[in-house]
Amino acid sequence: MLKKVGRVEEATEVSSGIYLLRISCPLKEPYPGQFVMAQPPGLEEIPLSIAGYSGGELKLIVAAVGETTRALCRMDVGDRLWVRGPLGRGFSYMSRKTAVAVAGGVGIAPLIYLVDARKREGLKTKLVAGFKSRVGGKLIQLLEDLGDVVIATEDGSIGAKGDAVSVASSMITRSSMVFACGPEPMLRKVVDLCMSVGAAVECSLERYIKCGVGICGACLIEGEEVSMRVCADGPVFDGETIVKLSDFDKLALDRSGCKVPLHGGCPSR
Amino acid sequence: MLKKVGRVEEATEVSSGIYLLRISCPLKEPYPGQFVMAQPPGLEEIPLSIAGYSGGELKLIVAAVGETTRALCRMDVGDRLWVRGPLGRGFSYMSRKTAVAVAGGVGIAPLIYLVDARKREGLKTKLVAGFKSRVGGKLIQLLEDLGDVVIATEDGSIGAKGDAVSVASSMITRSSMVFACGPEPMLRKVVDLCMSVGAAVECSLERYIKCGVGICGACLIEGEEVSMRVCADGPVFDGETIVKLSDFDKLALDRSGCKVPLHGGCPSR
Amino acid sequence: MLKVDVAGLELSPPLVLASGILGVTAKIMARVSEHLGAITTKSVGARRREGYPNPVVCPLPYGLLNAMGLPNPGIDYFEEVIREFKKLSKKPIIVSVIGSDSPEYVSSRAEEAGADAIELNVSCPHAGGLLELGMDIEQVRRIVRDLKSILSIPLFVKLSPNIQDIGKLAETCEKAGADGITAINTVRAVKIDLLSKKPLFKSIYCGLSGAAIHPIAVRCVYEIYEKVSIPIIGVGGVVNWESAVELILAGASAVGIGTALTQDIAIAKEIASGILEYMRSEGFKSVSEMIGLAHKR
Amino acid sequence: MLKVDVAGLELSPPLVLASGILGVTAKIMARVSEHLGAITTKSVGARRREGYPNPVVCPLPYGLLNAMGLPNPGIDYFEEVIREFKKLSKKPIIVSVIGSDSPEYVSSRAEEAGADAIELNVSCPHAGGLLELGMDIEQVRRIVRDLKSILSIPLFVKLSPNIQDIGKLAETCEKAGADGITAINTVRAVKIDLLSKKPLFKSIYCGLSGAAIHPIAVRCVYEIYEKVSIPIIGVGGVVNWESAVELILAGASAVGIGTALTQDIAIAKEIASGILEYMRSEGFKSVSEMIGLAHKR
Ligand SMILES: Cc1cc2nc3c(=O)[nH]c(=O)nc-3n(C[C@H](O)[C@H](O)[C@H](O)COP(=O)(O)OP(=O)(O)OC[C@H]3O[C@@H](n4cnc5c(N)ncnc54)[C@H](O)[C@@H]3O)c2cc1C
Ligand SMILES: Cc1cc2nc3c(=O)[nH]c(=O)nc-3n(C[C@H](O)[C@H](O)[C@H](O)COP(=O)(O)OP(=O)(O)OC[C@H]3O[C@@H](n4cnc5c(N)ncnc54)[C@H](O)[C@@H]3O)c2cc1C
Ligand SMILES: Cc1cc2nc3c(=O)[nH]c(=O)nc-3n(C[C@H](O)[C@H](O)[C@H](O)COP(=O)(O)O)c2cc1C
Ligand SMILES: Cc1cc2nc3c(=O)[nH]c(=O)nc-3n(C[C@H](O)[C@H](O)[C@H](O)COP(=O)(O)O)c2cc1C
Ligand code: FES
Ligand code: FES
Repeated sequence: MLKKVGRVEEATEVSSGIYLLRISCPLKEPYPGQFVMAQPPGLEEIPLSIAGYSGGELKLIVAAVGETTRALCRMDVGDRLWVRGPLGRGFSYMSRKTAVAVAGGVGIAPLIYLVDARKREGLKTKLVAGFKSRVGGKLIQLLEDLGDVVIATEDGSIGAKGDAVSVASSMITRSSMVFACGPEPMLRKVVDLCMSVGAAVECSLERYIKCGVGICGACLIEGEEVSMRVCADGPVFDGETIVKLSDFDKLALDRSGCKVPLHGGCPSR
Repeated sequence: MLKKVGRVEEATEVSSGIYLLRISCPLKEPYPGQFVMAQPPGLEEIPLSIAGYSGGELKLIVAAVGETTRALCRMDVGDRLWVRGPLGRGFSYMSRKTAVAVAGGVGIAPLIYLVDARKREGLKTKLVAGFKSRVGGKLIQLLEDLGDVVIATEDGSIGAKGDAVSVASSMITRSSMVFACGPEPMLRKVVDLCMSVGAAVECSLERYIKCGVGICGACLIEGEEVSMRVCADGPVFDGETIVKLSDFDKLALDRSGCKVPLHGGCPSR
Repeated sequence: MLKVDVAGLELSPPLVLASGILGVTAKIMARVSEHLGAITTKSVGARRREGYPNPVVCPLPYGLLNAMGLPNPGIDYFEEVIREFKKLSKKPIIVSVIGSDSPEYVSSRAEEAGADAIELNVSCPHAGGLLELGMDIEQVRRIVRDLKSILSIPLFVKLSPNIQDIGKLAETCEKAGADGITAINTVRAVKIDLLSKKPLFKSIYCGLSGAAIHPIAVRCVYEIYEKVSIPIIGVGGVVNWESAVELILAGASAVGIGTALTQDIAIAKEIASGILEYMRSEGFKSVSEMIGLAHKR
Repeated sequence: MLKVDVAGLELSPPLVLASGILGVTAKIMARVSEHLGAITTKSVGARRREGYPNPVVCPLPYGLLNAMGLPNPGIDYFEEVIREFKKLSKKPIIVSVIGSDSPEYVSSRAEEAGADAIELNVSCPHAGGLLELGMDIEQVRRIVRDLKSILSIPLFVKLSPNIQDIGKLAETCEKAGADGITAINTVRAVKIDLLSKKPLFKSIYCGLSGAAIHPIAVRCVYEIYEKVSIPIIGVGGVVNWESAVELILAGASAVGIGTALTQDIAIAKEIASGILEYMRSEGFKSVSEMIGLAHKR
């Protein structure tokens, strides 16, 4: 996957600090769960999940958390950036007729594309999107346009009160297929619940991405007998694999290649 | 066009010093008139017209005149060689319903493929094959299998007596499309005759070929205001171009890039 | 049939994971080692390095540009990785050591931890001052001699193609006591970003690897083989069995694979079976019959 | 908008036919010159050379290997070619001169015949002893100085990437009086023939050109630009407008095209219009604004 020039068609703040970017950039048709490496000229190249793709137009949902994401979110219509992808392996999104998707925060990004791709194939997905607190109306609109959506906030400021997993739990127990993306403590709860009720589950994980093509070893996530490259074997892994990954929700490589504790939730948020 | 490994399936002497080689070697479907660069391991790489191609099998008609051609003709079934092609531009072989093809000596090679390809498209071609003297029965058989063939020998030992052009002249004057390959003095006669009767004509020419891909300039054939690369702009040229090529039947570049007189007929025979 | 002895290391197949490719944790090296004869770790120094900020790679249609910047956790951490690998896999582990960062200290720690060989990296074209070091024949000679005086495991020296006379440098290494040569590291390159109109990489310089450099790697191995009698690990643009066999005929005793792993992490399996088939069809009974055959008159 | 002044030569567009590519007869040079700013002839010596026997090229998926062996008819013959070209075309003709075969004699004859500039070839990686010559800084200095003392047309020196410090060599050329640098020639390579198990080329060594070497050419031009203030003709792997613009931003005043002509003899037309479009979209008013821009901090 070569670096290609993308052109910003829209950059809208859909909630405080969260932006929807539409970028025209012809890519090999991506699968939901795949990601791109995006680079505003002169800045860093960072991984971002594909939140939508059709007709040569790429959608990203970006949380402005640092220099590069802030620069991306500030881009004007017509500005250009480098896009490399699609990279990694996505969700096996067609495998079941009905499914539940559970998102934590900006983990919503790949699930938007998943739900949409499933809808286009006539498959139903219940989406539970959890946030810390109230989110912007544009983001809610965007999610509601997808169909069957439940919004949850930890403080109950809008939608159901509670974290995404507790709000989703009754749906999960009744479901045979669950997709999830969000902070690892949340994903752990999803995986545990799914394993206990026998539902298949796939989560999109994050680690620090450097090469994005599976050769530098920066993004490894491991267990006693497994070593997985998040960028090339993932970022989506199934429950059976995740339970073998003792690093999950615990350890990550730092930029030098030391394995260090995962601070907070997602290594990269 | 990368070098590919070909495997000799047959090498038969079809006439004294003239061999039919069948080589299995998957190529991009060639046009009649295109050529390959063939190299027996460790020897020189030389240009040879494609005398047939179908189902991954390449046919060559080779006159054993020097080290490389002799080595090729001596190859055993199962021996391997390097093949690079198809190269150059071929005949516009589909352009007319009926046509005459005039061959001098081993110039027959590309015309065999031409006649055959036209036959497969339902187009008729009268082939006049001229030789110095008697040729082998296998070669005659091979030609007669093609359909409408007239054999001519200069000494009259078999077929019509006379050179190919005089034998073909009545057919040429009645034809609207003529294809030819052979020594340049012969080709000159064909071109002159065609121009005088208004028939379209295309000839396959030869010059010393080095790169075969149009960048080294070894194979140039030129006129006052034209400079053509035999390997890339040809080897097939139409009558209008040929009459502008003052080098035709006169001059050729030697290996150093000096323009020198063409000794005898074909620069390379 | 695919077994070779390379400076005392027994490799089967004669394929080695190139340095800097996934050689970060014991487990990933164990995973990759399955289809390889040996693995080389990422280049390690005495001090921890984070490497350059992203972007660190730029894929091209015919290879890869990289400017990782030699990220590594330092030997104090990495010796545990070596120990763990030795528990997980029986394949030889070659520990790559950054030539400009206390190579003696790092190498002896690596040997203690169980390294089967050391590869001295004096050839990274964009980091650690290794380009300059690798071109300074006197310094290379000194480091090799010093390392040899303290090591009892084999020492390979990894050379750069960005040098005038790689054969001469290899000869110097042999004379200084090196047990083998690894060639080549990436070719020094620059990529200009047409949007920012500046070099794409923060380090300006980067290294070209993959198919594009294969004919250069074959040339370097060919030149080195003319000059030394110690074994050569040929690296550079090996993407299929043909490119591996070319390096062996040019003089390599074993072949390193790097960039091609972006296509398929298990590509070595395919390459090994292709080499085997070639050997059978050409009547070779052992890899060693093929090594350097292109030099025979 | 596409006009540049390169050491007094006015080039429009800033594209040059690379040496050894079709520069054999006046007529083919005139034909090719149509979409170019200037043409460079094949390298010419005092004596006639036939070059190496076939095979002389080996196409790769990402470039070309060649070992032509500097075939040329010698200057006594070639001066007529130069004169004829001057009658056929108004484009500048740069006559490439083999550095190891009486370059002074050849250059002065070429100047008399009407050459607009001389390009001193000290960089063929497989013929004429030019590889060794091009790496001998003292000899290059001497030849450049001697040539400058007899020539009144501009002198370019064509450098090889097969050298440690191309910037330093360029600096030496500048100090010795060169009016410009051409970089790069092909990268020294070897191809092993898996059927014969010998080097494919009779000369053993060959030169790699085409897309594969582009990032190396950009690096060389970048390094040279840091060291000299004379103009650079950037050559190597230019296959589209993007690769041409990269060389210009890295420091090239004009760009040479070689191997890409195998795709399309008129490829320069497309490249020129791509450059123009890039200039318009980025707001450049002249090529000179772009030259070396990647070095600005
Ligand atoms: C597979 C994958 C998909 C992602 N998808 C999205 C998405 O759709 N939307 C979104 O907003 N964010 C996504 N992220 C996270 C996003 O990459 C980071 O937020 C971004 O890199 C921060 O860059 P920065 O320069 O703005 O912040 P910085 O200040 O540089 O860093 C802020 C945080 O981001 C992390 N980070 C920085 N660079 C990287 C990197 N190269 N790889 C991984 N983490 C990094 C840091 O570790 C830190 O925790 C994804 C991450 C991964 C691995
Ligand atoms: C486009 C083209 C198509 C050809 N098709 C056929 C064909 O179908 N059948 C056939 O028998 N011959 C064909 N030839 C001629 C054939 O290439 C030569 O006969 C062959 O190269 C002789 O090689 P050698 O080593 O056997 O002989 P040598 O002793 O090397 O040379 C004998 C003659 O062949 C010429 N020759 C040698 N090498 C080359 C070369 N690289 N390019 C052109 N001429 C060369 C020499 O100039 C000399 O006149 C063709 C030539 C060209 C240019
Ligand atoms: C991403 C990447 C990182 C590399 N890191 C190192 C390194 O740390 N030490 C080293 O000696 N070589 C390193 N190399 C060079 C490779 O080991 C190898 O010599 C080079 O890539 C050529 O082989 P290839 O074409 O098979 O990739 C690295 C190469 C790549 C692509
Ligand atoms: C077939 C061929 C012949 C060449 N002959 C010469 C030559 O005679 N003199 C010279 O200075 N360079 C010669 N070169 C090198 C080119 O001028 C150019 O420097 C090199 O090919 C890189 O450019 P490219 O990638 O655009 O081909 C030759 C290259 C090729 C491919
Ligand atoms: S980021 Fe390099 S292997 Fe995943
Ligand atoms: S043989 Fe090289 S241009 Fe025709």
